[in-house]
Amino acid sequence: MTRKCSAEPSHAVHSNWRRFRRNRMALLSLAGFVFFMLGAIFSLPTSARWYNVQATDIAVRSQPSLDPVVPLERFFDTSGANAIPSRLDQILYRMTSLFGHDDLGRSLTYRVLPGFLVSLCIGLGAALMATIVGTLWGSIAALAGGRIDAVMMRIVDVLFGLPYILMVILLKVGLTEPLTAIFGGQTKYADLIVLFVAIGGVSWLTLSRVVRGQVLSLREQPFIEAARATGAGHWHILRKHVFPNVVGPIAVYATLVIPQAIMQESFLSFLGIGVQQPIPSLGRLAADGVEAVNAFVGYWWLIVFPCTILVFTLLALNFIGDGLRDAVDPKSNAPTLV
Amino acid sequence: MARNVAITCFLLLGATVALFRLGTGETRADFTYVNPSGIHTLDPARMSWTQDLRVALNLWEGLTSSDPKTTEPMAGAALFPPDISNDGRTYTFSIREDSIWSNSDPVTAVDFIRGWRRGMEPGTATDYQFMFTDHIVGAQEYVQWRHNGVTLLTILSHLKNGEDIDEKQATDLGKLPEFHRLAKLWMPEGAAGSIENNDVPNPAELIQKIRKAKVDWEQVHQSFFQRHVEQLDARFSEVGFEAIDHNTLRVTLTQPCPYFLDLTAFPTWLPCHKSIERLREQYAKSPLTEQGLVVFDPQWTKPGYHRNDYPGLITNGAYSLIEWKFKQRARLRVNPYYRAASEIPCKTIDMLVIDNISASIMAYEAGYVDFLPSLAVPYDHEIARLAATGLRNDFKSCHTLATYFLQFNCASERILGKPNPFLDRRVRKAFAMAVNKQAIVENVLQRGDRIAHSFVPAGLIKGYESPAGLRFDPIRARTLLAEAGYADARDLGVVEMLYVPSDDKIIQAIAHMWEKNLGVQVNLRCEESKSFAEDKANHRFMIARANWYADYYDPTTFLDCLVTGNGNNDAGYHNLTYDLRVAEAALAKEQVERMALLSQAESILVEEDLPIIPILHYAELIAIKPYIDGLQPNPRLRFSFQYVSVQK
Amino acid sequence: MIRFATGRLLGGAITIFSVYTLTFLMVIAIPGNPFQQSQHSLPAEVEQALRARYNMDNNWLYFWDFLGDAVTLDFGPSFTYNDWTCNQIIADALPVSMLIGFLAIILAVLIGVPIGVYGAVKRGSWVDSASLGVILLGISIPPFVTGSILLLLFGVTMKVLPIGGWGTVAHLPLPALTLSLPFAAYIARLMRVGMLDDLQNDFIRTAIAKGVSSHLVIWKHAFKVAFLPVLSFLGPACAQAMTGSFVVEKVFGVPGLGQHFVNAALNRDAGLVLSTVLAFSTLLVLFNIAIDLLYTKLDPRISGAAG
Amino acid sequence: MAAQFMDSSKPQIANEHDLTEDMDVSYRVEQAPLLDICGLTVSIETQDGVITPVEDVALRVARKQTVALVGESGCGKSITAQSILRLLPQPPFRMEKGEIFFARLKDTPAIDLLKTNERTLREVRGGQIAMVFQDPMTSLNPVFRIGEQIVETIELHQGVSGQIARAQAIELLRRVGIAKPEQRVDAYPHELSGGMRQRAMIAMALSCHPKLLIADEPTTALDVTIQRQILDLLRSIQIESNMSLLLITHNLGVVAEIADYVYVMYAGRIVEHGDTTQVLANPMHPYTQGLLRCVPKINEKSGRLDTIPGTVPSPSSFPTGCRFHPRCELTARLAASTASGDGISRDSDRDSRSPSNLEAQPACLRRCALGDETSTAPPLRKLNTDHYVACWESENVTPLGNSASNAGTAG
Repeated sequence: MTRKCSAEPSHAVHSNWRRFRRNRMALLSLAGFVFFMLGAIFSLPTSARWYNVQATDIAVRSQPSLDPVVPLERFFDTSGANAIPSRLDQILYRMTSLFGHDDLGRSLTYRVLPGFLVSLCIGLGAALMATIVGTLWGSIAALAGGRIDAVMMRIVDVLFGLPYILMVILLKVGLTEPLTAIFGGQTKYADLIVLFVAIGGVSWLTLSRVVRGQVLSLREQPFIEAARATGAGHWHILRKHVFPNVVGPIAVYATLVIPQAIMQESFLSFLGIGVQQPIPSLGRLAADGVEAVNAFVGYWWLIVFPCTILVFTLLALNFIGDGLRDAVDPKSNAPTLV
Repeated sequence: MARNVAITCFLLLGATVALFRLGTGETRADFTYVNPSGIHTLDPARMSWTQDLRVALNLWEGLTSSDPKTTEPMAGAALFPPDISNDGRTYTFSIREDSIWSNSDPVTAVDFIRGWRRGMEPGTATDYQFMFTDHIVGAQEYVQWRHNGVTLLTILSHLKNGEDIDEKQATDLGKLPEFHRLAKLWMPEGAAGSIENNDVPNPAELIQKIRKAKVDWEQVHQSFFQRHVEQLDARFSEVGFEAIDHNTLRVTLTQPCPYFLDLTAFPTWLPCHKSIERLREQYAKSPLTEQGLVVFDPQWTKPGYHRNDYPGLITNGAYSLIEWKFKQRARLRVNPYYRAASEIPCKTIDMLVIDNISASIMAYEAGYVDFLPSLAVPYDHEIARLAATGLRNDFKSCHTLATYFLQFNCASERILGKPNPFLDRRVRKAFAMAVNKQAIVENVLQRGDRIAHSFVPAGLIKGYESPAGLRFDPIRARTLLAEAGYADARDLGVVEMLYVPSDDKIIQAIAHMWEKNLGVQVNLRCEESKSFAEDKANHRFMIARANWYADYYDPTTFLDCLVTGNGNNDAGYHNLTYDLRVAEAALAKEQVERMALLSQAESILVEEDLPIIPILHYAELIAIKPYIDGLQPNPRLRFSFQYVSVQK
Repeated sequence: MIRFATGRLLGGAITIFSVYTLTFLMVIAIPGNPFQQSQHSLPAEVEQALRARYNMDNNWLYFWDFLGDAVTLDFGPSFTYNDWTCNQIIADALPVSMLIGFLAIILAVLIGVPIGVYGAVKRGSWVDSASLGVILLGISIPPFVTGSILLLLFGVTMKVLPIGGWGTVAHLPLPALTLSLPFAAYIARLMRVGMLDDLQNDFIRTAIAKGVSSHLVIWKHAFKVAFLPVLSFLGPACAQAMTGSFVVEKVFGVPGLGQHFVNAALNRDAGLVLSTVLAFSTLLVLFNIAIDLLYTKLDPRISGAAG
Repeated sequence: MAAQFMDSSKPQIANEHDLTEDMDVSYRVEQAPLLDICGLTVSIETQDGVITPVEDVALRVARKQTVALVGESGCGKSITAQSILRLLPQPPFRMEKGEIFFARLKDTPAIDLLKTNERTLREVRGGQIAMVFQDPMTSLNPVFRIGEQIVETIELHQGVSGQIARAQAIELLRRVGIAKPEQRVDAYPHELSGGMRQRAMIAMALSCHPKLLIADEPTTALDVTIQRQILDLLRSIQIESNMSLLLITHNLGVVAEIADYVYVMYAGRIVEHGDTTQVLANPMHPYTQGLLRCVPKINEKSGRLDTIPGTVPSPSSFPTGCRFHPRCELTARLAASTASGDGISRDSDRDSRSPSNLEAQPACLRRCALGDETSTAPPLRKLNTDHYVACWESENVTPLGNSASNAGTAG
């Protein structure tokens, strides 16, 4: 078991990327994902205006169509500067009825697109929080060792056993009000933060175990001993030897936390304690769509578009995460004997 | 290894499935319906959910019962109509000879009084205590006396020695006249302050006194407990219930009540079989009874419960309960001693619990269920459309005696750190007039609800003329807002609306209307129902959603909610004229005059002050298979299964 | 072995107690009145009487009383469902959840293990891509979507399986399948990674050089090592699956513990919340210990270390 | 000591092997060696293209003979050994060319192990050719008992099972010198020491009386003291059970001690082979000479141990011509003597040896680096009956003297 003492980052990144590139599904997922994200980001100025424009008089649950159902002037502030919509706006306008309209006559296109971004934000926020907390907790436990390690891991055990719903409600109750005040009385933004704190607050548990395991096994590696033998300080070893070697697995795991967090959000939405209306999220839209599943009439577009995009987002993120893991872990690329 | 795992898995799979033979021998009941979310309690004194009431009214029979079509009062366990004295204050009921419990005991006047007394006991903790205290002579006094006694005993039972007392206990003690009387015995100067003058003693001072006093608190508790218990029966006899003989029951009201016979059909007024006494906790045996509570083992509602030779639940209605599995199923079977038992077509009834209404509709469509009393699903407008266009005759819509409304916080001076703009009635009015209820009902919900311009559902209560209310008028609304000093609606700041997840569609539509029509910034705050209830009750909201279902057939069931000091007045609304009108109506001799006064009162609500914005009166959708006869959609969604027949 | 088990039990007891304490703190910290019923706000006297009745007038008294009773397996009454004790509710619902959960775990093993193994063995081929796709789909579709689709398909369209109600064998497959998919996906993932790791090992070469058929090499030599991570995942997975899933129970109307727990949390039913949490954490601890014991049986390297 | 092993008691089997020689089938049936590898070329597909770590290897093992395959780490020894039983995963490995004949049964034509079907191959594996691997720590399955792993082989190839197989396993363990085999048979690998594990591996390999035992660096991972015991064990077992032994090693001391015949491999090619005595006594390839020089000599007091400069090139960048030439002392010496001394560096700087540059170099050097018209790599040339060498300049090689005896005493 020999391992390079000093990693050459540029080379490592390069070869990782090359390995990742060979994973066709991951590459395809990444391409699709980036494409969709760019679409969502570019349409954000439009969807930010339209996601809550209701047309309860004309477009309630109207089917997807290529021709917009809602007249142009509904969507544009015809007074003032935007009197004549730009060409881009016209194109975007033509997409309004592409995915149909929801039960308040809102364009599903412009709810799904920002919903995708909102879900992604929750995923990223939760993953970020989980990564920071989990990494710190896991590595501190592993490095401290002994009784401190035992106590810290017991705490993780205990938190695993705690009722998740209660934690979410508690966080909502505790944080919504102060955060709402910070966001100028807008609960919807406060709610997003509460959500990713709540979801991240659960996800870091697994991550801390992963990190602890990694650090523990690293600590036993000969090159760490070698570094210690050369008289390197604790912090030096941590920074120069431990951290560069755990950052790969942690990054990969963090990627996989994102889809999990999005999934968690959809579960909370199903429970009715997800994101705050009228902010859309994929989970919320999918849960709403699924609730409309019935034996009488198929509002298929309410289910199909959000659910498909949700499933594809999660699938793509999982593929990317798996691809990254295969790329980062050279072992998984070695040939098998059978 | 792999084979072992696979074999183990298959063996376990087979074994579990083989062991799972529950209910394979079950036969389907004659009639099956779904009670979404199950029964909370079958104790008639405690229940308040529609689905609980529905089961109770099929298991028990009150002095009167509801007509299956109109839900008007009709004969129940007593002959109808009872003897009513000229002043309308004394009702004398004659219980029918053929009114018999499911164990063949005759139903007696005492059984009814037992049930009512339970309902007034603090240990039972009935939501509907007001049905006794508001109407029955002596009830209010008895309940107050009991409550004070129990409070004192509770504190004393915790107070093993004087040092333990805390501030809350001291405050509570200071409010009890019983305590002051007691205190005189060991404190010559009394407990300071005088209760008669509403002068509650300073708790800190009281704590000092109690700590100083050389008193054996156990002794005090014992002696007070003795005295209180000895007085129980004597005190209760002052309440206006009287069993004249075996079959005759006289009830004395404080004032005439035109809807009293409707009340007596309500579960709170149901009788209680004497076997419950076997489950009564003995005095001084448990911590609860030490506190002076009269408590029964809450399991008495179970059919198979036999502690202390309890025979299991005995009821006097058309059906008796033979099986009840928590959140799964309840099975009812005809009570063989019920007077028309042999004529009841459906001998067994199954109540299934399917929490997910969508799944219950699928079950109905697949033919597993005959009747769904609620179709509240996100796509219910589709069902309403099928019903309205006659494509599906088995889906029925009924207008209910219920109102969905928004309420403003009229109580707090400041809210969310800002002065409360809704203290100004013009602001409230502006908000009310900016809501296009028609768009909500016809475009958003599309399920056939009625637009509400008044709090009391118009036209459903005989003799009551609802005020016209305000119409949608965004221009006038802006003017009103300007009059109130908010020419620019943004001066109002962010307006927050508190609601629960189930009605986010309607709330979003309203928020959108306000933003569009008034130009205000609306923030939506959704909370799950318990947090919501807590915030609402503590006035931590600006605007909150609310709904109200009528408890009985009279406008007061709605209008009382907004009387100053009423426990259900979450808006914190206070208007003396309104209170006065309602009070005058209560004293009115003539029904016409009474209704007119109530109507005047309501017009203050919905035309001038607008503490609430009525939005709609629910249309409840139900599904009854075409082969089912005898189930009538009715405004109170009460269904008597004894009239149901299956015509397959 | 016995010392090991007692040590773990003791540690488990500490965990359970901590979970209980923290849950209790949450329960009293969250606003909301468990006694309030439908539309009427609760009169103060009634609430006081109820608090007295449920022994809730002093939080810490309640804390110790509940714990004391819970040790003797008496969880007291439910606050929301007045006629029921938590014991009855758990006794009714836990077997249902355990049945579904157990079936789901078995299904998950039966689905996940072959997918993972074949994915690893046929790495790089379409079999691998397909199995990876299945794995990732399993963790990418929210259970409420899967459940609804299955219900619509088998219950409404094909009418082969019943909807609603509970009590026959026909009620089992859909919820068990829905519940099993995420677990199956996870197991397949673990299995695939484990097998990939394992098939690179020297002892596999030894086995092949001995003339062992590739079938046996995979299913005997590689499998036994690669299955160990799956085994340790099965501990918490069993506890999680067998204490019920809210979504699956809600979608299929299964009267299991998961729903009661979520409803209890939403209803602020302290008694029921605490008893379900205790049931859950006890199961979790017990399953983990059981799996650890099994682990030492299957992995001789561990048993050597544990003594 | 070496002399003892290399005395005339060992059967002299014709080992002459000319690549161009066309052998008829009857010869093969009657006199064919047990194992005959012809022109084996193995390649690997990597991300950067196809590399060929083993090229055109020919190797023979006669019945009851001990053959050693020597070379530095990374020479392709293990790949060659594993190709015999087709243990290399395909992909990424590819058997490009060649045959591996194995005289499985008496009086029937030898089968080509590279083309035979799975079923026959499985019978050969463990049954007729057994293998002992380098690292006993990882080569035994950690979750099965030693006994189970031996019994499995016995059951697979001998058709006996249960108690009989177990008794045989215990007997085998005893035979390989494990004390208390009745108890050890139920031990897990991690409960045994490294030497014990290797003994168990050998016991497993012996369990079906194989005709050929391939030992792939069986002592590398072990303590020096244990190495000795294992070698002695292998030697005695080979003699006792009349089997052939193909020993892969980098240790010439071991070779001298144990092998009848030796193949020297460098960078995927056989560079020299012959009777052990001859090769060690008179190594004719500069690489072999280099290797021999590296063997520590106990009776010499000189401080520094000789090394071969440079390292084995990676298969992705094998030099053209003779693959050893960048490290070759001979090449350097020749270059120095023919050229004006400076101008040609001895290091492996490839630029200076690129064909364009080499045009200016002396002919001998060009041949080392580029080969001649027929092939780039030097072919194996027969020096005498039992000695072949692959070096363009073999005529210029100076004999090393009596290194062989030194090597022999060193092991």
